[in-house]
Amino acid sequence: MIDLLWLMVDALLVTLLLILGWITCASTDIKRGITLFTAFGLLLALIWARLRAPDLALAEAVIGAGISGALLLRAINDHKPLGSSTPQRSAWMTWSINLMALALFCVMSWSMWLTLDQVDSTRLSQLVLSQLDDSGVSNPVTAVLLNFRAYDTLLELAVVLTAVLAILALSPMRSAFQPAGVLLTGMLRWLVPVLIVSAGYLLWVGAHAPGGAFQAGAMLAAAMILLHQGGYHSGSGLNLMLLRVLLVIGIALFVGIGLVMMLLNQSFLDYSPGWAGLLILVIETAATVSIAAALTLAFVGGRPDGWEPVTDSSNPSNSAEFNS
Amino acid sequence: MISQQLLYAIAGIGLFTIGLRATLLHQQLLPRLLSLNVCGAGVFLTFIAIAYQGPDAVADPVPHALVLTGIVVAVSALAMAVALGRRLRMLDDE
Amino acid sequence: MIDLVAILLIFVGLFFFLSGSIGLLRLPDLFTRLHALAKADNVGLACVAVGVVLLEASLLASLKILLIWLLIMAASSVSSHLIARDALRREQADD
Amino acid sequence: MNNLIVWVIGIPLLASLLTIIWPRRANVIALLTALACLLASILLTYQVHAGGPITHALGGWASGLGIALRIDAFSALLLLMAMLVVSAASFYANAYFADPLKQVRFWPLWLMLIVAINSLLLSGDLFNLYVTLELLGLSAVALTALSDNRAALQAAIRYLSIGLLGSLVFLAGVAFIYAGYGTLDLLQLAELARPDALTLVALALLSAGLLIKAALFPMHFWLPAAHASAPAPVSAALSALVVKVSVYILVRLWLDVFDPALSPAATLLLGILGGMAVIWGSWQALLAQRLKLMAAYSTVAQLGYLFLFLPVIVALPAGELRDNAFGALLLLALTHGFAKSALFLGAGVIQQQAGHDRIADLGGTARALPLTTFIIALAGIALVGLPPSGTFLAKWQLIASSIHSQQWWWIPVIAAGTLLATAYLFRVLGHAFGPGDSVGKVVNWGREEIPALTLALFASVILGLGSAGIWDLIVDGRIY
Repeated sequence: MIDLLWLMVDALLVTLLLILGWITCASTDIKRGITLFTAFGLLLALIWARLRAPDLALAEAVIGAGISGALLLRAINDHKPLGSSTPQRSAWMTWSINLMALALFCVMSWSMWLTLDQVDSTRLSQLVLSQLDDSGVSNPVTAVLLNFRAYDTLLELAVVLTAVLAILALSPMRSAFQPAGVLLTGMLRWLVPVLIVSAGYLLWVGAHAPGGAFQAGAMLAAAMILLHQGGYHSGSGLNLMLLRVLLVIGIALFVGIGLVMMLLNQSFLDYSPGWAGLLILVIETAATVSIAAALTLAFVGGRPDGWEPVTDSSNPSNSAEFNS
Repeated sequence: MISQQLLYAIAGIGLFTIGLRATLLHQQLLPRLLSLNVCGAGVFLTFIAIAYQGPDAVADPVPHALVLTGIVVAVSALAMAVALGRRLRMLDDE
Repeated sequence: MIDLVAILLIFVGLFFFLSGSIGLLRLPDLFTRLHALAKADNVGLACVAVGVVLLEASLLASLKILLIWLLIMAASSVSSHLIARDALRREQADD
Repeated sequence: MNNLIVWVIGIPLLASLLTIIWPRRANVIALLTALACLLASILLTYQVHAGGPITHALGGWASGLGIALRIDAFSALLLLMAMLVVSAASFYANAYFADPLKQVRFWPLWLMLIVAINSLLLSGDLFNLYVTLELLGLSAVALTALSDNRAALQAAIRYLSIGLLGSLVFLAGVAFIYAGYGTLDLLQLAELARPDALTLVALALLSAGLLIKAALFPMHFWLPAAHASAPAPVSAALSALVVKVSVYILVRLWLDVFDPALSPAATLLLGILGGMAVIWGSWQALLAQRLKLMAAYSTVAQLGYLFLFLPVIVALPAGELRDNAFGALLLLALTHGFAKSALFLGAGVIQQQAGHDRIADLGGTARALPLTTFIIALAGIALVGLPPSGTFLAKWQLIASSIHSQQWWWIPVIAAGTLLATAYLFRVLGHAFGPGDSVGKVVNWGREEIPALTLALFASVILGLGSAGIWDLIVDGRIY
């Protein structure tokens, strides 16, 4: 009875998700599309929670729905004139794409259906849980992210940094918003500290419960983005050298500790069991800071004034770029 | 448990193909980005459905970690795409 | 007995959410829609939160739920305010 | 030092961070890094030659739970080629970007590209390959956008969205593999691989994602614009390395990992697409009005040759015949890497000196830029496949292998592609040696030409003469 009830709930969630996904993709009005996309992200977070993936639910709510939505909303104005003038695909093309998608869906679903009940469904989880004691943390997802598959996470931080380097290279930052009304600034005055404390909590608790560097970093970035939205100008007073250090410290400590461990223990990123917990916390803290800096810069959309070293005035076209 | 796994896995495949189709159909940047993200969400859902071990068992943490990596990679790519679009618009305005 | 009350409260909360959603879809203009949404958010969420607190014995968890309720109240009231102010400005600009 | 395999990834990553902190000295840091990576890759190739494939279990965890870095002859030689190209292109770039702001933007991203290429070639884990593909894609797109004009940005946006789509399709394949096998380690998968429906679907998804990134006909449409509009050193790396490492993963998956699950019909399909790429790409190169666009279309054609090898290799019995064909595939990939990067670097010099790269207006180039013209001619020799070059040997071996595997129908494709390549090469040289004064400068022996010349010599002479060493290495330690 209870099983059947849950199955109905699952069916409802899945149907909603597919409908939302479809109309998000199909919406011609981009504002509507972005709003629907945010709702889609929140529904997805609910489904992650339902599928016993609370770490993902947190990440999806903050990153998938929150930061992505903010990034896209901020981008609407950049793309306004690209409106409805671009040509649509020909009818023949549309139909062949539809047909291909349908065929792909059928083949993929069929092979998944054939497989799921034939394969040992525990896969790697037994191995992870049996080695969990040596990983230094008790949250298995954090153990995989920061110890067993730490190398993936290192390269992932490099991906984030690469995206930010591209954003910094492309254009100067957006001008900040006008100072907002009393109500918003008043709320920010106490909401931002709460967000920072929550980020610290998420970081700390990640060792044994859902949470971790990515969720915490994204929440910290959300606090910074809110400040930016509220009209707090941070561009001028910012120490750029500090910003550079914040941006790279996550990877620097990660690689640095990994290399030291390699010289001590023979293999890269090999933490001795006694030290693993502490080292993971240090790396995660640095990563949180770097992720927050990166996501904030991504939202601000470009380099702050004076980011690139000012050279002699031999090239007026580029120095003019700073001011435009 | 298998039925739930299968339901969500097939929903993931469905989202993947919905997003794939829309990505190929859209010609403009922002709708294409939305579709790509829906497409990615489909892949992530497939991963997490595979990891699900029933209401009382601990789910397989490896796909969870992989998807977390995927989410962060996706938001980085999104931010970069938005910045490219902004720069193109700036050059158009000049 | 307490469980029964809790479940009842959660269903009452859900009813408010449902009516708020219907209002969002059916009401004629932005301000009435905001009104419907605010009612659903505040009362509906309060009922669900109290229901969940009754089900969940732990004090720490109850405090966290209280904090979530406060945060959502603040966020929803401020964002409703901002949306309404923006809409008013636009109307004045149109005149 | 058995940790070299980590250092070739760690050094450029740390150097990239250093260039962010200390942008004023970025070029010195980057040049030293490129040389260090080159040295490390030479040592690694030597180690593989002496002791066979090397595995490094990251974090000390058993593979399956953790991620392993692996290197064998196949990846070692590609790594060595990549680091030679990257070093030459770095020295070239140091002279190419006159504007210091451009340099500040270029170096950290360039070093990230090196990290991506190296980590991809050394990765032994399917999901890790996805992450490295994303790192590669994002850094390549960012470097393309550095040209900062409309054409480059439009190309970069298209490149990014196509690349993301490719990665997502690849990732869907990874999900299916994990569902069926419960592991992501390539070596374990090679032992477990079985020809069932799930494996075929997963392999199709993985391959489709990689084919988009490798720009195999008809998924090549994004490539010419991106490769032609990027700054010259970036174009060189894109054409010589970035598309090729996707082919590397594909070959690795098809020939090493999922060989038992594979049907010959699928490889035949890839071969047919490769043949069409050879003809179509060469034809478009012949029609191209600009030198860099011609080079980009030539890449589409040359990648096609690599796919011609797949049906041939699969049809051959394991042993000497197969090893020979595989060596030829590798030789062709290496030669094309050197030749195409030299061609792009040469085209970059012409573009800077003449202010354009329109083929019809190249008259007088041979007189004003003799060395550059020589470089382009040398690179062209390697692209066409004239005798001392590696391409000549590789094509010869491909024809011999096609006859051995009774797939004679590839021979006319190879002949037609070679003829077309000769035609587009001589079209350029004809204009360059013709009369005119499009390049007004005097004879130029710049810092930019020496790196390009080195690459061109590798392509046209050194690889061809030293190719016996490649076969030695392959017999010693191809499969890890």
